[in-house]
Amino acid sequence: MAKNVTGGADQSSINEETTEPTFESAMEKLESIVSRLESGDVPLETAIELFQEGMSLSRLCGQKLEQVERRIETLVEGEAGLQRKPFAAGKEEA
Amino acid sequence: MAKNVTGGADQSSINEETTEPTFESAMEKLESIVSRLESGDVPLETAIELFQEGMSLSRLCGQKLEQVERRIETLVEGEAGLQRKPFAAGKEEA
Amino acid sequence: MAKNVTGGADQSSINEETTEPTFESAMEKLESIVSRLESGDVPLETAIELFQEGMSLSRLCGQKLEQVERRIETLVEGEAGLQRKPFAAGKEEA
Amino acid sequence: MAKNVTGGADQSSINEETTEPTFESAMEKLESIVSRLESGDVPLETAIELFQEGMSLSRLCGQKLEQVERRIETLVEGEAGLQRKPFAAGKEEA
Amino acid sequence: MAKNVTGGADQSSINEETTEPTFESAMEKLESIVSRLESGDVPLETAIELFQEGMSLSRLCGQKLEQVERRIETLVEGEAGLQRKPFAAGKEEA
Amino acid sequence: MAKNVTGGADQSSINEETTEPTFESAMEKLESIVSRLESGDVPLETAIELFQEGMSLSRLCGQKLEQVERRIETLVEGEAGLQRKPFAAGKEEA
Amino acid sequence: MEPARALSIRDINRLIKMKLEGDAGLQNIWLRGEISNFTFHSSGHMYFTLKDEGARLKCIMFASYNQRLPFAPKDGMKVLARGGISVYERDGQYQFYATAMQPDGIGSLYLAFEQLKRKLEGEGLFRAELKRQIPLYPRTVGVITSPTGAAVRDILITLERRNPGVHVLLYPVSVQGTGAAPSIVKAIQAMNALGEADVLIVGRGGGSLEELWAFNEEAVARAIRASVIPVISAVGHETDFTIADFAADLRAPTPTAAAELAVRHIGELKQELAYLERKMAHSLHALLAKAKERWQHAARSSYFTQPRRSLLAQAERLDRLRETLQYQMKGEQAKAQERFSRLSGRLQAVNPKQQTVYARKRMETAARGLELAMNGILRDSQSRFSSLVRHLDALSPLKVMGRGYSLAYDENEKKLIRSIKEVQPGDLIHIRLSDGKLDCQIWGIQEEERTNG
Repeated sequence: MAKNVTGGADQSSINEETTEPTFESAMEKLESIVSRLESGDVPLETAIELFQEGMSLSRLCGQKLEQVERRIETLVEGEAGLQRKPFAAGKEEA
Repeated sequence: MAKNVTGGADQSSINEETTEPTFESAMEKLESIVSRLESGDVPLETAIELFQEGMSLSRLCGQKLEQVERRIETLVEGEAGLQRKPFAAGKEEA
Repeated sequence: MAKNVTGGADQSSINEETTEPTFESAMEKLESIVSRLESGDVPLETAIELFQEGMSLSRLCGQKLEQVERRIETLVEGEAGLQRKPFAAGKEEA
Repeated sequence: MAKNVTGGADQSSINEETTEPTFESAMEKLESIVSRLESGDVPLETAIELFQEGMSLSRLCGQKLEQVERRIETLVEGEAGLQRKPFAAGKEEA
Repeated sequence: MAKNVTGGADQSSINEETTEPTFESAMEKLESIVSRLESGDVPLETAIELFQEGMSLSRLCGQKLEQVERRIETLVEGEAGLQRKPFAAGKEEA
Repeated sequence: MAKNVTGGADQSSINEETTEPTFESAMEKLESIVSRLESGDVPLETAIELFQEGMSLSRLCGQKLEQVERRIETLVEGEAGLQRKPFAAGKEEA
Repeated sequence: MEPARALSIRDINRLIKMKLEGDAGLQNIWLRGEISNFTFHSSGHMYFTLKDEGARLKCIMFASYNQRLPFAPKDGMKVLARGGISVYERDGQYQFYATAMQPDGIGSLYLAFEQLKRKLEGEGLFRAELKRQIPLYPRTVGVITSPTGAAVRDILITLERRNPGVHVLLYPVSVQGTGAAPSIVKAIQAMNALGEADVLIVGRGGGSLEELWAFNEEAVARAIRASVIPVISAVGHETDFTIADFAADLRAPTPTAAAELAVRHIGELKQELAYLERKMAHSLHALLAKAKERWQHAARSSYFTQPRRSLLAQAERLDRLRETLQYQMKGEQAKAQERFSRLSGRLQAVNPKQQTVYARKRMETAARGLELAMNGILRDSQSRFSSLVRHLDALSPLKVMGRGYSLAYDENEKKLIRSIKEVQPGDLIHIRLSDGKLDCQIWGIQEEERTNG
């Protein structure tokens, strides 16, 4: 993907340099790209690059949203520390 | 193309010296040529040089615009198609 | 042709001393000749010399104008040829 | 062509002392002769000498005028011939 | 042609003292003789001498006049002849 | 021709003392004789002498007059003759 | 004691009032007692008596204070009242002026709550800038609550509804009773140690103040604040605030609301993405259109569309110059021609021929004068001469003697003898005749009578 076109959000810089950005930072980048594009102050070539990057980011976010893999676990304090158990829904008492 | 008739836009000086100018710097040159021509203070010989350079810049800008237009089309269309697929297409053009 | 009839326009002095004067400096010379003749203080023999030089400058300027015109034609035709191929739309609108 | 035509009034004095007088100086001489003759104070022999010189000056001036006229004609006609050929096309369109 | 015809009135005095008197001075002498004779105070012998001188002056003046007249005729006729021809002739004489 | 004819009245005195008296002085003498004779105071004898002298003076004067007359005629006729002839003849006499 | 120094009742009552109000021990105090004789006057003020075993005190709570009471006082109710002692001057009766009141029993909890809240607030634990950002899209939500309550169910259902892809880590805790607070603290710490959850929901369903009490414990508040993972508190119902609510990064009024706040609806996110994409495409097209327009504007410049037009001005300028040049030259020439014509006319006018005519006349006049004068002189001389000759002739003495006259001179021939008296007889005389002379001597003298003169 592009280098650092947005120049913007500093907080996501760590994620960016490693592997995949989080949904969070991708959204931030995407939003900053959108506002740069909306400002109208972008040279045409840069704009197309931004657009391309923005689309990639949007796609990435979309993919993240699509990853449906629901898990509900209960943490139980045992002797060996914290343990996970699947949530037993049946216990509804209260 | 001509040397540096316009004398104008400094910011595009780096692009100018290497290969092809960006749409932005080409447009700036073109615009500065137009305003010089319109000022009316240009000697005939210089005017024809400016005219020639202007024509060629105008052609260049037109081509660039078209390229960009096609690329946008490709991107937007591709995006529509790609929405379903994982994202790899962006890499090819960038 | 004559060396320095007008004695006038300093700005064109460099061109003047080398080979052929520019259209501008030739026109300026011509103008200064015309104004000398208009002043009415010129002896007949001087007047006819001035006239001869003026006519010769006038011819030179005419030729230069024509050269420029031909060059423009060539450029425009060349441009028109180029326009048809890749990016015809832009020109028609402009 | 002429050396320094613009030198103006000073130059006629040089010609006068050498070969043929200029139209201007010939006219001046002629005028002074005519005025002397018109004053009526001139003895007969002087008058006839003055008259003879006047006639000869008058002839000289007439010739010079005719030369000038022909030169103007030649130059103007030459110019007119040149005008028609090359630059006519441009005019029609412009 | 004459040397310095315009020199004017002074020149006749020089002629007088050398060879032949001018028409003017001859006429003046003649007229003074006539007035002396008319005054009546002149002795006969003196009168006849004056008369003889007067006759001789009269002849001289007559001759001079005739010369002048013929010269004028020649000049005017020559001029008239020249006027008719194209002015190429002028070159030959000048 | 005459030396200094205009010198006038003074010259007759010189002639008188030398050879022949002038017409004038002869006439004066004659007049004084007549006056003396008229006065009547002259003895006859003197009168006779005076008369005789008068006669002789009278003869002299008559001759002089005749001479003058002839000279005038000659001069006038000569002039008239010259008038008719072309003026080359004038040169011979002068 | 002088009666003049006696105080009026009013004065003494006022004095007592001032004394009582000036005593700090009687002001801003809490009293505990049971309400009796409660009257809610139409003016809004409350009048009642507080009593305990063996003592009672008249109380009044003005409308301005009782409006914010969280409960409705009634006879027999045990309350904690706050206020100060003062005097009702007219009756000379002291009474308690209540400014705040709460039911006794839980009343002490209120006090503790207030005190803790003030303390933690003073420490800055609730400051806005300490609040952590709730992640926009948490992958895992940690839930700390009772595993059996309605709260956990509400949370799970809501999370599933909004985003089925979200993981839930449930840390079951007891939410009321003495062990509740430590268990909650432990759960928060465990969640942080595990580091899986992106956000924590800590809470329980609504209940009484006592039931909610664990969430007002200082330890819980501090644990919430110390958590690295952002915490959403979800305790009780809308109106109940706990210390945990103040300490949490976000307060939800109910567990359901907490789940909604923790996880944005997936559809909404998708919509937003689509919206951003549309915006991008729109902006890009706008930029392209702008660039195109800019290009067309430049390309449409008359210098490119009609390049020859720019030459026209120069060509015109040249034509004008050329015309002026020729016009001026012809003008110069015409001027010279005219000047020359005038001058040569003047020259012809002063042709000396005329002068010769005058000269000839003058000469002829002089010649004529010469001849006339000479002839005149000649004629004058002739006439003078002939006149003289005539005179001379007339006076000729020879004519007289020719008629026979003679002249007698004296002896010396010097003197003419005119009278007889001039001579003597004997004298010698000379006689002159017309043709010679005679020498004679006088012989006699005879005098004669004169007849005529």
